[in-house]
Amino acid sequence: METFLAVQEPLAASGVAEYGWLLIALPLFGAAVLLLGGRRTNAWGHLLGCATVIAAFVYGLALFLSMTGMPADERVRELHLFDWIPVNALNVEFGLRIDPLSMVFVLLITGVGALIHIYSVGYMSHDQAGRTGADNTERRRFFAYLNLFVGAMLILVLGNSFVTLYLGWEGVGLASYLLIAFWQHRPAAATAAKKAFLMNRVGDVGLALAIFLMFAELGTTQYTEVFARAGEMPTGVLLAIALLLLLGACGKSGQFPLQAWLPDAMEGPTPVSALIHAATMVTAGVYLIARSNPIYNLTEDGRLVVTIIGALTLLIGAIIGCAYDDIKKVLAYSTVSQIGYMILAVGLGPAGYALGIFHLLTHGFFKAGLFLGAGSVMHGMNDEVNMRRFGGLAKHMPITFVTFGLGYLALIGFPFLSGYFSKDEIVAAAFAQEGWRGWVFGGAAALGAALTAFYMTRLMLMTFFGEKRWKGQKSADGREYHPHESPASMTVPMIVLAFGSVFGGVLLYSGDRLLGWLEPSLGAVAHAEGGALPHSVIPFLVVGLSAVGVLLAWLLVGRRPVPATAPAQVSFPVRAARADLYGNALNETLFARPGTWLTRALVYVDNRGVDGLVNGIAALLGGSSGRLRRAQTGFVRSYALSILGGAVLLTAALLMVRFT
Amino acid sequence: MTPTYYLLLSALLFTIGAVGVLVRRNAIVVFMCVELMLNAVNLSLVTFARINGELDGQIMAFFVMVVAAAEVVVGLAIIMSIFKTRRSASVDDANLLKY
Amino acid sequence: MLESYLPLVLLFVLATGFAVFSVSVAPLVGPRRYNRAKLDAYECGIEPSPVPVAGGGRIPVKFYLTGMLFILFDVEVVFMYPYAVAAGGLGVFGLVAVGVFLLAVTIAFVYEWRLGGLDWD
Amino acid sequence: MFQATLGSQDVAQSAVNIPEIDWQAISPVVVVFVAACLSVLVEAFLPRERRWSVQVTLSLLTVVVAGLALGLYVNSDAVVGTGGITVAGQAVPLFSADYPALFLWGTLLALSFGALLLIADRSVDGGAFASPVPPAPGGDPVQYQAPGRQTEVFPLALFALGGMMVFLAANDLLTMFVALEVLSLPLYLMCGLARRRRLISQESAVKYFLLGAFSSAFFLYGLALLYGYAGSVRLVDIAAATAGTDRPETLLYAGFGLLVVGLLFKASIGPFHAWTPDVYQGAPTPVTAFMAACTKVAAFGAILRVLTLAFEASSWEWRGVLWAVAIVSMLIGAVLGLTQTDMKRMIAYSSIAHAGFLLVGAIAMTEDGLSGTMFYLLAYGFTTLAAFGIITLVRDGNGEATHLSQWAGLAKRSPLVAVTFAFLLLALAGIPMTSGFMGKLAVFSAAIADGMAPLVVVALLASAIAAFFYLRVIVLMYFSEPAQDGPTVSVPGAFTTAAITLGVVVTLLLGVLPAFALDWASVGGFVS
Repeated sequence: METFLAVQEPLAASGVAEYGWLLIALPLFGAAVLLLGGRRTNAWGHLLGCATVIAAFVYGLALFLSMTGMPADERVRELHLFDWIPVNALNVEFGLRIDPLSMVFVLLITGVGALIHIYSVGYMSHDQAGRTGADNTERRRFFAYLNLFVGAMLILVLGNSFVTLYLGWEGVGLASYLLIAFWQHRPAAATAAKKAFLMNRVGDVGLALAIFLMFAELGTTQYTEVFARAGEMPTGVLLAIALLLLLGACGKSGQFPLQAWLPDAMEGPTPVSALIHAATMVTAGVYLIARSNPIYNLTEDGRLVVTIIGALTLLIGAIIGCAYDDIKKVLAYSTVSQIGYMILAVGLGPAGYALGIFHLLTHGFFKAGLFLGAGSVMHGMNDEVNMRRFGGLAKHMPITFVTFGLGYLALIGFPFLSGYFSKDEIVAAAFAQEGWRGWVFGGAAALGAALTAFYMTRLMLMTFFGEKRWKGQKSADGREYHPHESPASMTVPMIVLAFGSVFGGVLLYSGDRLLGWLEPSLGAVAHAEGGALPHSVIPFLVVGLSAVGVLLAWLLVGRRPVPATAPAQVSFPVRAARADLYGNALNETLFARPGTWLTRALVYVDNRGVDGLVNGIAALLGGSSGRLRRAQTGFVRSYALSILGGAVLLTAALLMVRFT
Repeated sequence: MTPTYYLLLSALLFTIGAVGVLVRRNAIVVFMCVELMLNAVNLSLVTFARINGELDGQIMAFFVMVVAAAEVVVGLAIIMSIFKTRRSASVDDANLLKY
Repeated sequence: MLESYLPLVLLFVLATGFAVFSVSVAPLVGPRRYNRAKLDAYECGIEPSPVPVAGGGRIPVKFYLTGMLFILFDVEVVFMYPYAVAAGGLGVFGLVAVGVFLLAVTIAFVYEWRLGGLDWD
Repeated sequence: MFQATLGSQDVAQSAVNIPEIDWQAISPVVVVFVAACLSVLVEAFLPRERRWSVQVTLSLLTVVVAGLALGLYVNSDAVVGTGGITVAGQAVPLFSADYPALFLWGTLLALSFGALLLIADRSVDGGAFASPVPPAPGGDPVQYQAPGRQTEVFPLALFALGGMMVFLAANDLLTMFVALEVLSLPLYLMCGLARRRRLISQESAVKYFLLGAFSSAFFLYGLALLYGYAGSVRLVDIAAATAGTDRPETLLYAGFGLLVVGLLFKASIGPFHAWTPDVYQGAPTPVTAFMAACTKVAAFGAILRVLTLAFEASSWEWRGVLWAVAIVSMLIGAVLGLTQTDMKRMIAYSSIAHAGFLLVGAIAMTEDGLSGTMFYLLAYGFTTLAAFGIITLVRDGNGEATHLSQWAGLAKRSPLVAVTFAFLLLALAGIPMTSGFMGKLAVFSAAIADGMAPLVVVALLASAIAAFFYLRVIVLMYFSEPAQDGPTVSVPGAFTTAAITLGVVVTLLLGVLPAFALDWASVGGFVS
């Protein structure tokens, strides 16, 4: 086994950190005011929504700065708030764990969250969610849900026990459900929300079971105690917990085989896609695994499964991303694929936890930027999402083009932009694995880089270059397209995020800033030497493969005119990719259809046997209830008889117990 | 003379009272049977006080009497009010609430 | 001496059993042939009369109400007797306690008087 | 006939133990009783038209002041938890303000505040109470509606409240008996005060009274037998006597059995539950709320005290029997609730089932069992209070529409009332995030820790059955078409709104943040 830095004992929070609860309280307060305040808050609700998140960000920044001033071994703090559920053996206290890992997330959530709140002021300004009337009720509701999400997400990352994490986990699930279904009048949105909800439940069951197992084995769910005593658990249980946590992570982060909900979730408003389904919530799975690193450190088999899932997902996401024409779906599958990278990274163990978080951060910047860019394009194009109707938009929306382009370059790993550093490190760490693993995982990661370059270049080409295919066309609601640049409240966040995409990587990477910062939470990064390929070759390999991808995309898409409707006659791989690599079919074959058969078989058995039993019980209960009711005759004397009879029986029983 | 006989008598009176509650129809009589039960208890209390050689039981009997008197007043008031509306003091007629 | 209580309990059980038995069996097996005489109240063989007292008519309800009051206030004296016996030993504490008790009784009395419970008409 | 062992002279001369009274400790009770007497005088001297406002102010103020007195005492410098009325030379007070008593006093005061708000509300249909004037002959007596308005309910409620507070704090059986009557007699009368449907209201009063008197006779006989057994009715003396072996145990067990019957009756535990559905249905709904919430607290307070202080040593013998009682109660409540068609009756059966769950915690005889049961009482009281508050709102031309069919499709007419009621029903069913879940969790885990797993299994089964009839109401409200001439939902007055809000907020609060109440409930045990 690798040696790793022992997880540090937390100190009690002091100074600025004592007010850590503000982080959670502020957005939740905003949500409560907006939800309970009703129409009275319509006029200024969005401003309050932004203010609470910005305030939380400012506080988070202050907290972060105060923490940088401390020595590394004092950076892990716990803030005890109150005993939450003190029932006998189960004693859950509600406390916050303020350490480098959670601080990174706090800054990401509140920072990106604040930008996206500001962006939404413009984006949602005319939204009526399909209703008539000219008030701002829908926008207020939207901001309330967003605030709720931010609060829940902060509970998730700040909690100091698995139960608190679960609370936040369900909270973000709820917020995500509400926001996907925000445009309830669209059947697709309602269906997508339901799908997200159900698939998340599958994952949540895994997480809940993992927590139960922990409690049954150790009698506690606090991080400190669980991690300190993780070694006491038998390996089998440890593996089970690791796999169940992974199941939870797969559900929330859209990993194989539960990835299908995430692209559908793009039915929600674009800011939601950017914040929840790209930058923050979907990365909760990565957080969960990174946070549980002392558990994963102890089970190599568990880590191996995590790595396999990550590698599989990153390829699946990238391949499907190549085939879609819907700009948001492409970005969604790109997200699936990038989170695959992160999961792959955290599955590598001490060598990769911090790298996963690193990629998560840079991805948070550029993917949020890309989504906001996509939203800006849609804003200017009558909410069109089909890329075959775009083309040549670079001139019409220059700011969007530049910021989107920078995000694109960062994503495909253009040298010295943020994606270059984080992705290369993951690929390198994957290659550094021993034996076949190095080749397989490294190869998958490298191949994924090439595919990423291909589908993103395709997206860029179809959207911003080439013919103006929208000319003379009309959108679904019968309007002509008049592409235009978006207002400042939308472009400014995009510009800020573009800066992050460009400089984020180098800022965090140089001098091991981020990796060193995360050491108290995740242990030191073990730079494994050797492995399948020498470390120095990796950047060239990745950049080279990406260049090949770009070139291919240009050859296949950029040089030829793009048909305005998708060609029906396509080769098998394209068909497969268009069908989500049969992900839904797979789910259906693997789960739904056996489920149906099982249900049918069960129904058969049910009708014959169980139903008889259940109906029998129901009839027995109902019948006995009906008959026993008759005993309630309404006559005082019969009641008195029941009391007397009861008294005689009770006394007789007591005496019998005593004297026999 | 053993005090046990008094206890026996008390138990008998109590049982008669309890049975009376079950078999009589007139609310007033039912209530009188309850009073009989209370007074049977009084007899027990006094007897036990005698057996234990102290006065506590007798004082308790006083308390029981007072409480019983209060109960009588409240009970008769209720029975009378229902008699006024129904023109019947039979407990079996009070049978709207059932099942 | 008191160990011989089991028979008492048995008796209790027996009596209850008898009551339960007779209540439950009587309506099942007994014939229901009512006649006037059976339904009449039993008054020691005398023909029952709807006019029980001289002067005509039933006893007024008021009579019972006053009777109830009488019981109530009468029984309170039960506490005065023991107190009178032990007044010396109880001292000031006892005096105050009995005073409070009487005050409570007086409040009830005042209520009765104000609401006209003492008016005959 | 009896030759008194002590002559009257001896009594007079022997030093009588003057009890020490810790006035601060018992101040909440004193406040309530003094206010009750004042309330009687108000009734006697104030002109009819001014009585209502004065009585409402007085009674609500009383509860608040008593609550303040309680708070002051708990936060004072005095040694909290040992005060009361103590006889010199005896370790345990006659009447003890120990921690469980203080917690339950607080619970009682809070619950009765809510119940008094419901009683005081007369914005809906002019209030629920009437003076007991007989109907004019010829009218439909079932639906008869009396004129006028009654304020006597307030002093009655205050006396009942005072009786309950004494009942659960009494450390000797005689005090307990007197308190039992002090709390019961006003309740009997309050049941008969309904302004509408006088006939069933009076019927419920008669039934409650006759059966209540019957059961208190059992309590009393149990008291007498225990007196014969232990030579004293003080709980600690009985406990000391059970520790010895030289006494006739027949007396002990017969006495215990009869005593417990009286207590179980008050707590409406099956098979001594028969009065509950009839009385809950017939009594005016605010009074039902008061009974369901407060009487249960008082009765279980007394059960916990008696079992813990007097009979812990003999628990091995009686525990099995009370197991059976708990099972019977849970099953009767759950199974019979299934086929009820009247809302108030259904909640009554639910209360019987809940009484069974509470008994599970009460016979655990551990600190966790005690605190869990007390927490459950607090949680259940507020939920059921708010539920009855809602029932007062749904009305048709003949008053409250309590038949289940009348509630069909309620969600379409008044979504707020429907969602509130659905929430309360879920709390009664014990769904997570409600106080009902936390209460069950606390009680059942204490029972398991004390080795009563089979009982808990039955309890879970019963809660599953019971959940069905709660859900049935929710389904009815949300998925049925409203009836043509269905009831209307009255706009609640400020008092009813306040009471329902109080109940709902506490139900939610205890479900989400149970810690503070659980902490209070487990500060300390009975003093013995």
